[in-house]
Amino acid sequence: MTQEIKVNEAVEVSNSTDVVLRLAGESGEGVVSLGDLTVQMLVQMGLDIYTFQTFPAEIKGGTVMYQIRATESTTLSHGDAVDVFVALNRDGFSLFGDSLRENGILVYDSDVFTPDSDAGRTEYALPISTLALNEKQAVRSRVSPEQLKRLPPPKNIVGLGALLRLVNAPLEPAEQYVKDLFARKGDAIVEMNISALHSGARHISEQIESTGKRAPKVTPRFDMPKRLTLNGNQMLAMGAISAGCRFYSGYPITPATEIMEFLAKELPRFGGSAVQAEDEISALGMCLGSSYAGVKTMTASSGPGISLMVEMINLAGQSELPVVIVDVQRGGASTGMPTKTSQGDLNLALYGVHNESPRIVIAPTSVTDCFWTAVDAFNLAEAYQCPVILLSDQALATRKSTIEHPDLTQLEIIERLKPEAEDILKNGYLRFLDTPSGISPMSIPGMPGAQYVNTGIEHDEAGDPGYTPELATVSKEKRFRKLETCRIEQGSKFVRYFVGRDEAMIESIQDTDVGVIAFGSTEGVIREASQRAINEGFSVAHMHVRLLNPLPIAQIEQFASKCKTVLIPELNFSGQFANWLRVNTEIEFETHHKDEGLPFIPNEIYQKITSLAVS
Amino acid sequence: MTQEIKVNEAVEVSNSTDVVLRLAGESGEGVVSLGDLTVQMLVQMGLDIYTFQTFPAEIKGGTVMYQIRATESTTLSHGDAVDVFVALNRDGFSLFGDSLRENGILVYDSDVFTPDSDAGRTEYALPISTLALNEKQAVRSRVSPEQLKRLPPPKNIVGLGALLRLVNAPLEPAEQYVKDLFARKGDAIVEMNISALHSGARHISEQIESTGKRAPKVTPRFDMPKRLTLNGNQMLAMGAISAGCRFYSGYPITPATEIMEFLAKELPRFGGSAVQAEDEISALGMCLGSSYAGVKTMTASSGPGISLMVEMINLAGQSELPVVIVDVQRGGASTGMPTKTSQGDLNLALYGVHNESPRIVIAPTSVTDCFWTAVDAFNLAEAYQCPVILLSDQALATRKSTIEHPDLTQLEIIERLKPEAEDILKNGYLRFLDTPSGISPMSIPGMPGAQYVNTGIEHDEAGDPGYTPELATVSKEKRFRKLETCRIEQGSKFVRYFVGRDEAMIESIQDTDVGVIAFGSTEGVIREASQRAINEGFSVAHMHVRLLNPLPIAQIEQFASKCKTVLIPELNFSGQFANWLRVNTEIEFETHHKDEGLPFIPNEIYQKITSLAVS
Amino acid sequence: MAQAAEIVQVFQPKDYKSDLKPIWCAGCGDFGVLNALYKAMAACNLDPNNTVVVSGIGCSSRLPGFVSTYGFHGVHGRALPIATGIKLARPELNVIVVGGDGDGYSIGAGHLPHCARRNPDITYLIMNNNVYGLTKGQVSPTSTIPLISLQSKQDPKRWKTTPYGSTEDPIDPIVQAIAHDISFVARGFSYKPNQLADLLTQGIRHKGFALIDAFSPCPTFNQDQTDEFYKERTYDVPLDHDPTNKLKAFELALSDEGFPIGLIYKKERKVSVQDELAFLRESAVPQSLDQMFAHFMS
Amino acid sequence: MAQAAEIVQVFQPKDYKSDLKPIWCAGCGDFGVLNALYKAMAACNLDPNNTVVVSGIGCSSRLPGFVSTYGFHGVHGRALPIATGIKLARPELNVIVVGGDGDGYSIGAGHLPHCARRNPDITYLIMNNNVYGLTKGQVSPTSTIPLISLQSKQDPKRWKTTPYGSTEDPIDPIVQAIAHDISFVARGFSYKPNQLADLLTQGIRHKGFALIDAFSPCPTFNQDQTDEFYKERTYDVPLDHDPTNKLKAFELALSDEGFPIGLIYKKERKVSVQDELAFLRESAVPQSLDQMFAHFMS
Ligand SMILES: Cc1ncc(C[n+]2csc(CCOP(=O)(O)OP(=O)(O)O)c2C)c(N)n1
Ligand SMILES: Cc1ncc(C[n+]2csc(CCOP(=O)(O)OP(=O)(O)O)c2C)c(N)n1
Ligand code: SF4
Ligand code: SF4
Ligand SMILES: [Mg+2]
Ligand SMILES: [Mg+2]
Repeated sequence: MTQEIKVNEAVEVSNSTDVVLRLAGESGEGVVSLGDLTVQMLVQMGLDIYTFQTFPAEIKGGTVMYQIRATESTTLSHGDAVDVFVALNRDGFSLFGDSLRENGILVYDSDVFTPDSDAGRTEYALPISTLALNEKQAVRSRVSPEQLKRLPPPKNIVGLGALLRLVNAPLEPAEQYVKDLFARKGDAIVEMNISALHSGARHISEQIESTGKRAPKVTPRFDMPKRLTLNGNQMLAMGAISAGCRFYSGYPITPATEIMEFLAKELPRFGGSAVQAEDEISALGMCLGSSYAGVKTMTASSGPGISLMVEMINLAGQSELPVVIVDVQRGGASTGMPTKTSQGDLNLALYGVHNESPRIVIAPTSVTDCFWTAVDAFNLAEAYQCPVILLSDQALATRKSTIEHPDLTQLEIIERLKPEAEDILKNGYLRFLDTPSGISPMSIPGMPGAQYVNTGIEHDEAGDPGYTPELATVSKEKRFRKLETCRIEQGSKFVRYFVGRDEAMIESIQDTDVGVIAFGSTEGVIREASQRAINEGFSVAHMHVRLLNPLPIAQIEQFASKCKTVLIPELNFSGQFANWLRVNTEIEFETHHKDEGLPFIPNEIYQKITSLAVS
Repeated sequence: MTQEIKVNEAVEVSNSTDVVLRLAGESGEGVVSLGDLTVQMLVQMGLDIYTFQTFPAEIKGGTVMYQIRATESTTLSHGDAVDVFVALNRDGFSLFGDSLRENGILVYDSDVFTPDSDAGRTEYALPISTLALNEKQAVRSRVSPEQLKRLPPPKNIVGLGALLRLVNAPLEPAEQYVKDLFARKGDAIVEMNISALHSGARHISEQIESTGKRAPKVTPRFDMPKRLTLNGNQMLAMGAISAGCRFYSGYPITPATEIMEFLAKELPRFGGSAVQAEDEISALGMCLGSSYAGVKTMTASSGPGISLMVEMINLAGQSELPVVIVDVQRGGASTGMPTKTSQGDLNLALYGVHNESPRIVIAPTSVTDCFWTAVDAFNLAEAYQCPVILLSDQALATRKSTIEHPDLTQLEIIERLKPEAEDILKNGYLRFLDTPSGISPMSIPGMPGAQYVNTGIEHDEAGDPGYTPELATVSKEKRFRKLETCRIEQGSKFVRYFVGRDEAMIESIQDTDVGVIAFGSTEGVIREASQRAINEGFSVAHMHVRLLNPLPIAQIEQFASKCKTVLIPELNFSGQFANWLRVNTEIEFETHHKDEGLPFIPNEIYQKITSLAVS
Repeated sequence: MAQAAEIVQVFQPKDYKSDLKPIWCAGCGDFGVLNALYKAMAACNLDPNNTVVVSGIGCSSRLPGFVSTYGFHGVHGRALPIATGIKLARPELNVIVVGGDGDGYSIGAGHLPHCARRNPDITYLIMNNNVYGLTKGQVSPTSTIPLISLQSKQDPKRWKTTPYGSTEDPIDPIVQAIAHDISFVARGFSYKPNQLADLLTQGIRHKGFALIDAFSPCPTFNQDQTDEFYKERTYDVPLDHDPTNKLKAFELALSDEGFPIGLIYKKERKVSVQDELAFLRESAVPQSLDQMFAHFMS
Repeated sequence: MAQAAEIVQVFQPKDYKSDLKPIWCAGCGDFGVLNALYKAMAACNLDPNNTVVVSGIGCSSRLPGFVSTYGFHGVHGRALPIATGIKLARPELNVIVVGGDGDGYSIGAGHLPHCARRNPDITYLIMNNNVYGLTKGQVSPTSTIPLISLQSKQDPKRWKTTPYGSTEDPIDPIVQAIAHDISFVARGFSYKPNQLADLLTQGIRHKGFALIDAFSPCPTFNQDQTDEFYKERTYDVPLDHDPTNKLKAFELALSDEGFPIGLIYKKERKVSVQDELAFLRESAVPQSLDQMFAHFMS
């Protein structure tokens, strides 16, 4: 039944080292599962994967887009132009088709629509439904009428076969995968699916033969060691568990919910718990209670939920409670664009407080870094006894990426400073003892003789309320001194320097034309863009800042001093990071900011870099 | 019975033009009523009054302080050192006594305590309780036993008599006042109180005779036309009513509650309503509903409540609803110091939003200006269809001041742009029509054919949800364009220039040594301080900015360009206004910021100005 | 005068349809609810120009986009305060609030008792699907998913934040509504659309705050409380039930025999806040600005 | 082993007094409540080191400062979530929540039904003075001040934000608590301190969420619901009342004859969230970090 197809090695194959696939169609119509399947197969081929998805806000209906970039070396972005676009309906193509590169390949479901043809591209018609139905018909006699009724035609598998063929990939791994996947449904179903795989492949092969156009070829690396395939939300949740988080409370919100879904499943296995709260205020309230009681704790939300937490975050800052608050930023103000991305909540993270109490703000830069940043967040919260706001974003959170298993021997866990029982006996206990670092030993309930009242009211070292001008000054200085301690102790650990793709030492950066300073999920795309510029002879360096507050001012000023022009690219409307630099540093810079719901693509940053280098 | 006391004109009287009185004692023990009485009398004497109060956070108990400055010309601050300190208990003196000037007069309730004596000051013992009890005893036979039981000894009136004598004031107006006040209680009570007035006066007179020390003399101006005596909260509420506010919803919080108390009483008389909500989120929610329905609306709160409103303010910005949100700032982060003052919520007002939606931020500068700023707030909200955050503060809100009746003929009321019925018929209706100014005609329910759905989701001109990058960009630009329109149209109207006490034209400011730029309730104290510096030959100018967002950048840069050194004084920990200037302007400046719960005093600003002029 | 011909506009259910096509999944219970609402609005002859439909956030809360009236699609859980503000500002408007069980009973739970205390003349329609639809399948306060052991076979994908079942008891929205003394408390069902339309009609006509909790199954994320489930377990409120007897209303709501559909509790003569405020405005002695200032002159 | 002498520390009421002197006004009902709490804590022999008293903001919420245990004085209306977090993190701690009627029933109203659903083993003591004390005299959800005409003589200074009376009906916290299915619902009175101490003792011993609403008059800002008022109108829960019968509990709570003091409703065998979460943790197969990662390796 499975007929071997020989690949015509003579057809034209671009010699690009990577390939960008984009699938689009009606939400709920299999786009996501076809994308996930394809990712699976590409990963099994030892390729590096980097995905980018946008969902409609509707549950069903609306158009969903799934972009997959696969490369032989580490992928740093979802890429620029699309090599192969698979349009499962007309809307999918008209909304997301403009990114198809010149000479790109459009595969369309010819059972559903026919695109206006365009000379520049290659078009392959794929009657997915018809082919899938044929496969179903073929096994009709081998399954019960009952089973037949409930049997969906194998559209995804047809599509997978076609896609694999297009990128010049062998079908064997997919065959194996399909076998495993359907094994428990019986031979007939397994064979139907394997046949479907080949049917899709064959259908495209025939057209490739006639046009001679295939997508860029990526050679499988079957000897690759196993890697992780995960998205930012998952890595972040794993980082939290690894850092010792044992209590989570949250309230569902796109695109943060997945963190809770992950932790709800995993935490009990580590002796912890997750609780869905009635709202975000309660969620953070439970976290503060749990932290006060001595357990490491986290909540995650997105803009609207973080807004509701503002009062409670301030209580944590004022009463010096460690807590990690994840903001998976999404697009738009107010309800905005829940399924789009943005770096628009930096202002809120920095300034969202009445009067002033200390907080730390950090941002992960990649899927891998989501793990380490979660660990850092807990460590910083415990070390400096204050809320830590971790700024992720929709693109990073939903981005699937192949990554190395984090080296857990590197895991360093910091616990909060606690009073010594002896000390308490001898000297009594002052919860808010004023110290040179600003950090005071913190008791937890159960410690004899170390009772205190945690309070958001202005208070003295014992925690008793007080309002004298002297006390107001001294105690605020004490709390903010912790941030200065943090800046000094941590500043240099929370910046990374790159020259092109590669990490570099600050010492190696000299007399650079363009220095890019950025934060958050844009790291990879900037590295890729600056590598491209460097390849073309431009002089570029890049500093990525992971600690937004307290800002590593000395490091930033040092880096800027080595660059003729500094560029600050970011994904928000007003240039919030640039403004934060204006507040904190003396450096001068150019800005590039916009907030349209999508991540940067490398070309855009490349253009900006080179235009600055030239001018 | 009332025995005339001749003032010994020979005793030493300072020739200062003003006097600063300070009363302190146990809360609930009559400090506030004695202060209020004294203010009443000084106002009736035609003097200008400016008070400053700090309350304990406790309901009863704790120490309350009431400072009154009375001058012959307009008072701009509560003054520096205290001329006469009335200590009703030891705590009152030890907590607030350090402000007594050298050679000042301390009056203490000698029935309660005796201060350690101090050579520098003059001390007058006043056995208030004893004197008051004597007066009560004297009328014993003239009232029923029942009445006698409930009759409080007239301590306040004894104190008032003493205070009036100390500042060299005639007792007649007080006699008349006491007569009116107690008339309905019968002759005996009236006479007891008049006698008490004289008793207090006599007791102090005797001591003045012996020491020859009296407080600065202020000459009554009995020919003064009637003026208003009001505090900032009251003026703000009156401004709201005058601007057309007809719906208010709020939740009690110190120090904003008084605004609601005022409006709850007054609004029904103007055909409006006030509703106490279950929390601040609901309060602002009701306001947005009412604004959507076409009624001008306001809420007021303080930091903790404003924090809870962050999500809802964003909805107003994103969906372009006019609404006025008053933040009467109080001291401290979190619950902090509810009865103290601060300018610490500027950051929250400017940046308290996830992602970005437009809002206007303004701040009143004086009790009088509370009225006009409230009017402005409504006009700006209606004109630019967005939330307006009005930043008052505890000191301004509770400060009683004698002011001119605002000239209501100057009242200009702006109504929101509405669509024309004809236009709707002809062209249909687009709620969020993209216009050059960014302002779109806004329909209200009841207008035929102009239905739309108000939403916080990103939306097109019709209000229908949309998430394309183009729409995200265009509609955000449209909304923020309104702020640019506002900056251009309003910028110059919302700045004031002063040379010393007096308002000046920007043209008259040239080659100044020190230019002070500030916002909010510090206006008066800066004017007084810079006048003092000018009197001593320093070159000083002062710009007060009433519109914080959009910031009048051009005007600020122009002013700064005329000054050698610019000083930015403000009452918060990190220098929030200075940082906002760093974000928006190119100007350089020195800062002076602190946040200890108290307003500036003139001397402190004077010192800062002169030190900068010298260096 | 009474004889003078008055042109009374008579609206049809279709007149309340907007141009936006509902974005709900095929089979969503909310379609039935929407149709019942169209009918009820027509039955009450509501002028779309004078009607506002207010909602929070959720699948169900997208409803204002699908009606031709004025609409306010606010933030999650805050529909009641917004609607109250509209009603208090403009008592002549018809105000209808719609939303989900999560929106109304979870994040919005704090507003319900206070709206009950105010008793504004608004109608609150909850599309109760016992799940969070828009965020793709988490427990809501009305979800019933008992805690199970980790080894059990329950599909963890169905209840995403409570993969082992919920640690929380569901609320009973009807018992709660009666306790809050909401002046009209009814239960409807999307698959009994005529009855639901009738309850909505009564609710809109009721002078005061009316809550109609309508089962509106979500086939996409809730395979436990399906239309079948409710078809089997709902029954009509007995004819002899006296909704004005609070204790009887509690008794009916607490009974274990499935879910009664119909009017369960009604409190007559509970005064509405918009009338009380109108009374205050009307009995106040009107004042000019000058008079207001005069109190503070001296 | 069982015979081995164990030194059981026995605490006296005075052991729970802290060094801070209560800042309440003379005559405040909260003094009586505080004393009852000292007694109840002693009766339960709570170790101050293992006990946390949690509150929101208000006069009553200052109480944690006056006890010698650990304390958490949070923000207005959020004591229940904070207390729940403490209990879930450290089930072995004794957690007691205290606060005012405004704190608990107004701004905090949204947390009450959800805490009831979770049924954590905490005791919630509301000092109900029918007014906002700390902000100096505004209506609370339990205030009873009917609307009056503007011409009437009611002293507008007494109810500062509702000078003409309130447009809102008061809530009935007991009826509400029963509807929420809180597993222990009682009413106490500051001026019946022994009974209150006893109810608190029962509440602390009760395994699950216990709510004790104690009338605690505010002589400074509420001259309507004074100690006299309640002395005249309170009576003991009848001896034959069956608190486990929900309908009977409603009936008692709804009766017009004043205010019953005592245990009104009790639900036995309602599971507590801390136990359910413990069950999940205990029945889970422990996992290492490496194992967790392994799921995602390919
Ligand atoms: C403050 C805030 N928190 C969370 C969300 C995310 N969110 C949107 S709808 C929803 C719940 C939807 O459930 P329900 O109200 O029952 O409506 P349904 O979708 O089931 O109709 C949540 C949690 C949000 N939009 N805003
Ligand atoms: C978010 C927020 N809103 C408002 C306040 C102001 N506030 C403090 S206590 C309180 C109410 C006090 O009443 P209650 O809870 O009954 O306590 P009581 O003082 O009567 O004991 C209010 C409104 C606040 N602190 N925080
Ligand atoms: S997810 Fe459920 S509630 Fe939402 S539209 Fe689909 S079926 Fe309806
Ligand atoms: S104001 Fe009332 S509640 Fe507050 S301390 Fe005084 S008497 Fe007690
Ligand atoms: Mg729902
Ligand atoms: Mg109270």
